[in-house]
Amino acid sequence: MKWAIVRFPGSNCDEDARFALEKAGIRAEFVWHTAQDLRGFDGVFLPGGFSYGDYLRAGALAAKSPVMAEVRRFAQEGRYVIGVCNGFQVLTEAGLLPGALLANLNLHFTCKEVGVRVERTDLPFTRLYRQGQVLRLPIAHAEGRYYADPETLKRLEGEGQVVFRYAPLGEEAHYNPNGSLNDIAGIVNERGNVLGMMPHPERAVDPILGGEDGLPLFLGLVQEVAG
Amino acid sequence: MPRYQATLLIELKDGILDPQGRAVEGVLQGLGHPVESVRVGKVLEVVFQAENLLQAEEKAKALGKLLANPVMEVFALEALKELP
Amino acid sequence: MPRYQATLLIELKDGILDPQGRAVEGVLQGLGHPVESVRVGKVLEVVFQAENLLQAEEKAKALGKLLANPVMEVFALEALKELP
Amino acid sequence: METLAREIGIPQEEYRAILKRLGREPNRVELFLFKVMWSEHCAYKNSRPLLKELPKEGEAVLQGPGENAGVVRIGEGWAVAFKIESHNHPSAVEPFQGAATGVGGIIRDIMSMGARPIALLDSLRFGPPEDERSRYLLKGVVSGIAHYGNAIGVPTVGGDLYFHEGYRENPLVNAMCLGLLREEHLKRSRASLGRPIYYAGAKTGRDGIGGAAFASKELSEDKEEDRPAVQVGDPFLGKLLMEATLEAIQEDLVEGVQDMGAAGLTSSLSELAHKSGLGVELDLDRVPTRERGMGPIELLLSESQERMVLVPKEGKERELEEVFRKWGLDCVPVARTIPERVFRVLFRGEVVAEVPTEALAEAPTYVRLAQEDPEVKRLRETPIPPLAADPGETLLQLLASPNLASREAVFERYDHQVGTRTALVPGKGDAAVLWVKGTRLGIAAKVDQNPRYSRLHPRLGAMHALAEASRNVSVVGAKPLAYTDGLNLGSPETPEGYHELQETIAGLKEASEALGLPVVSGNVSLYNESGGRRIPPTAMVGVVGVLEIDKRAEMGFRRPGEVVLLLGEEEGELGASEVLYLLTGQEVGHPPRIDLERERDVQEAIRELIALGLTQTAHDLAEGGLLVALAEMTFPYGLGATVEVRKGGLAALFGEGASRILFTVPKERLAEATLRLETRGLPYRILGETGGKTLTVLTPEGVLEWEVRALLAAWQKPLREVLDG
Ligand SMILES: Nc1ncnc2c1ncn2[C@@H]1O[C@H](COP(=O)(O)OP(=O)(O)O)[C@@H](O)[C@H]1O
Ligand SMILES: [Mg+2]
Repeated sequence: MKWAIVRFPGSNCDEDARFALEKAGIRAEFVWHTAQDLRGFDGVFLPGGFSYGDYLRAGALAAKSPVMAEVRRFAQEGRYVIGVCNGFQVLTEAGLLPGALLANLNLHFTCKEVGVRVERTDLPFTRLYRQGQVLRLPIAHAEGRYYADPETLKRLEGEGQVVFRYAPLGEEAHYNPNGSLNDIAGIVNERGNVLGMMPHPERAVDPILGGEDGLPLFLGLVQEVAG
Repeated sequence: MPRYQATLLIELKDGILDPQGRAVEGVLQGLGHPVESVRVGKVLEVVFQAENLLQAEEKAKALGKLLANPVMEVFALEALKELP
Repeated sequence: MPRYQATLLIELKDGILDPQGRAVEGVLQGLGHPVESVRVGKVLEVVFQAENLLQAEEKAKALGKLLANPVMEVFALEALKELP
Repeated sequence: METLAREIGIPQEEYRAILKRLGREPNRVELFLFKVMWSEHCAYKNSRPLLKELPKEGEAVLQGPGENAGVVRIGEGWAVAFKIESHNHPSAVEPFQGAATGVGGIIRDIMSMGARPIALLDSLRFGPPEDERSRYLLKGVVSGIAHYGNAIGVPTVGGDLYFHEGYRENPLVNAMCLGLLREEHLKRSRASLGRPIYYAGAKTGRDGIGGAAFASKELSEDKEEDRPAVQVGDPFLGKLLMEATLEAIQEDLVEGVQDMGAAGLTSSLSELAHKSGLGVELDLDRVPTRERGMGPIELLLSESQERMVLVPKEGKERELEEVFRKWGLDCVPVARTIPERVFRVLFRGEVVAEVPTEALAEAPTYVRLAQEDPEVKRLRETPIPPLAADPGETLLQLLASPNLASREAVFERYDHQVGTRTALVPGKGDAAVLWVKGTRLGIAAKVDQNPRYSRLHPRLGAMHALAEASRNVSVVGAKPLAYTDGLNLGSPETPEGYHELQETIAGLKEASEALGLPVVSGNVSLYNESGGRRIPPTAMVGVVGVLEIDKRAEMGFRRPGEVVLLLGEEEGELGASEVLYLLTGQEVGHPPRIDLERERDVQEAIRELIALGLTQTAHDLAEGGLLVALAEMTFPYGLGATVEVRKGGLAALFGEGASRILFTVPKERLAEATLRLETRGLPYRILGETGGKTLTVLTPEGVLEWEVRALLAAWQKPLREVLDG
C-alpha cells in the first residue's frame, strides 16, 4: 500500500506523518503542492503545520494550491483522504469537508494531550477502535474551533459524520480545548472516505513519544485493504 | 495601465462568536473605556493595475471573493482609488 | 445617549515588513491574479455610546490610539456612524 | 570623520585604533563597518579575555566555541549542535517580534552547522508579574516565541522563567536551539579561494539598521519614533530557507554555510573570509532588495531576517540555485573570496570600502578595574531574620508564588512535539528528552539559573546555574556532555559591573572543571541596565546530555507503594531562598554553598540508578526545597505520598541547597539501590512511600497533610491568570 503525503510550503508534520504511516507498514511518499497527478496512490495524507504561514486564515492559501484539484478528484473517486490539523483546515477551506475551523476560544495556540472519543467504528480509520473508546491524543493548534451553520451541523450529526469528539480523560469539566461546536474533533464526508481531525494521531504511535493511541488509525487502513 | 488601490474588509458573519473582539472589549473596559461591542476583522490593501475604474472594481470584488471564506466571513470593498 | 459604530483600521507602518501580505501576494500571482502588492491589517468595528458625533469621533480616535502598537502600527478612523 | 565617529558613538581611543590599523582615515562606509563590527555585541570586547579561561575541551566535543554553534558527539555517528542567544533589547522594544526574531536567529545559527534544528528552549526573565509592563512583555514574548517556533516546526521543549525586581526595566529573552546532524555533515563558516558566495533567502530591507550597535547601548530614553525600525520575523519564509539549506547540505552542494545575523552582510561575509584566512569582494548591486534606493551603508548593515550565506562546492553552483528555486527563494552570488585579506565592497561599480578583515574581526579588548558592589556584600552578610510561619499555609503560598508556580500556561502555547522526537514533554521531567529516531539514543537538555543566588553571590550563582542545569539533565538519566552559556549582565564599564562579569565567569570555570563539562558555545549580552541599576548577573546555562532512550526517568510519582528516598543533605539553607522572600519580602543572606565534588557524585549516582532500572522517577530539589519538590512529584499523575522528616523547621522543609535529589524505588529493589549509594559514600534517607491522594508529612512537630488536588490548584492558577488574563 502506498500513500501520498502532500507537502505545502510551510507544512511541518510531513515527516511525522511519514513516520506514522511507515510504522503501520504503509509506504509513504512526499508529493509537492504543485503535483498534478496522484495516480498510483491508495490514499492522500494532508499533514499538519503552517502551510503558507497560516497567513490570511489557516489552510486558506494552501487550499488554492494546484494539487488540491487533484485531491478533490481523488476523493470523488472514493479513495481515502486524511487531513490532520492544518490538513483538516485545508480540507474545509477547499470545501472537501463542511464547516470551518475558527480561532480557539482561548485565542492562543494550545499544545497538550486531550481525550478524544471514537463515535463510529465502521470506517477504515476507526475500525480498530472500540465504539465510545476515549483516546489520548495530542493537539497543537490555534485555530481548531469547529464551526458550521445550524443546518449543516444537524446534517452532520444526523448522518453520523462526526467521527471524533473531545471527551474528558478523567473527571475534568473543561475538556473541550478550543470551543468546537458539539465538541467536534473530527468529521468525515458523507461518503466516509475523507477524514479531517484536529488531534494528531501521528504523534501518538510509539510509547517513547508518550502513547500509541493513534497507531490503530493507521493500522486500520492496512487492514481495510487486507480485507 | 492605471494602478488602483483597493481596501477590502473581511469580517466574520454576524452571529459567529468573535473571541478576539471579546478580548479587546475586555481590555478596553479594563482601561476605563466602556464599549458595547467590538468585532475584529481583516483589512487588505491591494494594489493592482486595471484598464479603468469599472474594471478595477470588478477585479477588486473578484479578489475579495477569492480571499474570504463564505462559510464564516463576508467581505466588502471599502474603498477604491486610482493611484498617481 | 446615542450609539455610534466606528470602523478603525490598524495597519503596519510603511517600511515594516508584512510577511502575511507577501504570502498572499505570491499566491494571488500564482493563481493568475497579478497584483503589485498586498498589505494586511486589522479592522475593528466598535460600538459605543457618546453625547454627539464630535465626542464620538474623539472617543473613536482615543480607542485607535490605545489599540494600535505605536512601534509598528498606525490607525485610521475609516468610518463613523450613528446607530439607530 | 572624527566628528562622525563621535556622533555614532565610537570612543576616541577606538577611533585612533582604527586609524592605526588602516594607516589612513576611514571613509564613511568604512567607519560604519567598524562601528558594527567593533560593537560589544559582535566583538566581545569586554568578555573575550575572561571567556578564554573557560574549559573548552572534552571527549565529546566536535566543535567548540568560535563557530555559529558548538557541536558534541552523541554516538552512532550522530552529533548535536547547540547554542543559546539573547534578544533582550529588541524584545524590550517590541516583545512579540523581538522574541520571534530571536528564535529565528538561533535556528539559523544551528542550520549553519549543517544540523537540522530539532528543539528550542527559552530562558526568560521579567520584572514582578504585578507590574503591568512586565506582564505585557511576558505575554508578547511568549506569543512571539510560539509564533515563530510553532510555525517553523521546531518544538519548544523546555526553558525557565523567573520574575525578579531587577529585570523590571531590562527583561531577558534568551533562546537556545539544538540541532541534529551526522558527524560527516558538519559545516563551518569557511570558503576556499576564488569561490562565489551566495546570498539566499529573504530580500534586504531597511530593517533594524544598526541593531547590533543598538543592542550594546543602554536602552535610551528616546521617544518611540526615534528607535530603529523593528525587524519582523517571517517563520514561513524561515521554514522554506531551513528546508532549502538543509537539502543543499544533504545533497553535498556546499562547502561553507553562515547565517546572516547581527550586522547582516558585513559580519557574515567579513567573518567568513577572516576565518578562512582570505578576503572577500562583495558587490552590493547584486543583493536582492525589498525597498528602493538603499545606500551602501544600509545594505551592509541591514538586519533583515531569514537570510543565509552559502558557499557552493566547485561545480555545484547550478544545483544549489536549483534547490533554492524549488523552495521559491532567492539564491544569487553576491561576493567571492579573494587572496588579499580585505573586505572589499563594490557599489555601482565603485569600491566604497576596503578594510583588512583582521582589523574588522579583531576589535580591541578591555580588561577593567573590578570591585564588588558594597550593597551586594551588605545584603549577602545580612543575617537571616527569624522566621515563623505555618508550614501548611506556607507550602500553598510557595507553590503559588511567581517563581514556583506551574509554567504550563507558558509551555502549553508552544508546540513541544512537532517532529515526533519529544520523549519527555515539559512538566513531565526535569529536562526535556528527545529521541534520535532510528536509534536507541536520547538527548536531554535544560537551561537554568537562579537570579537571587547570582545577585547576592555572582560566582556561586554561576556555579549553581551549571550544577542545576546539569543535575536536571542527570535526573532524567542522561550523561551531561557540554554546555552553552548565555551571559546577561550590566555595563562592564563600572567596577561593580565588571566585577560581576569576572566573578560569573570564574564561577562557571570552577564548576566546569569540577563537573568535567566544557563550554562549546554561548552569548554575551552586556549593558542590561537602566538608571544605573544593573540586572542581577545572569548566566543562563544550557546543558545537553545523552541517554539510552528507554532508560529515562520522569519526575512524577507513578506507581503506589514505591519507596521515596532523598539523596543528599536533609536540611537546606534559608539564605537567598524563595521561602525567605515569601515570608519577609527580602532577598538577603548567603546563597547555599555548593560542594562540587559531591554534586558530581550525586549526579553520577542517580544516573547509575536510572541506568540499572532501579528508579524511573527522579526529581531535583530546587527553589522551595523538600516540600515543594515532593508536591511537584505528585502533580503529573495525581499520586500522593506519605513521608517522614526528622526535622520540622522551615529550613528543613523549604530550605534550599545543591546536590539533592528525590527519587523512588520499588520495595523489592530498595536494598540494591541503597547499597549503591552506600558504596559511593553518599548521604541518603528513606523518607516514605508513594500512594493515596494526599501529600502527608510526618514531622517531629506533628502531621502535615494536603490534598494533592488542592496543592495542584494553588500551583496551576497564578500564571494562567497572568497569561490568559
Ligand atoms: N520559559 C519556559 N518555556 C518552556 N518551558 C518552560 C519554561 N519555563 C519552565 N519550563 C518548563 O517547566 C518545567 C519546570 O521548570 P523549572 O521550574 O525551571 O524546573 P526546575 O526547578 O527543575 O529547574 C520544566 O519542564 C521546564 O522545561
Ligand atoms: Mg530552575
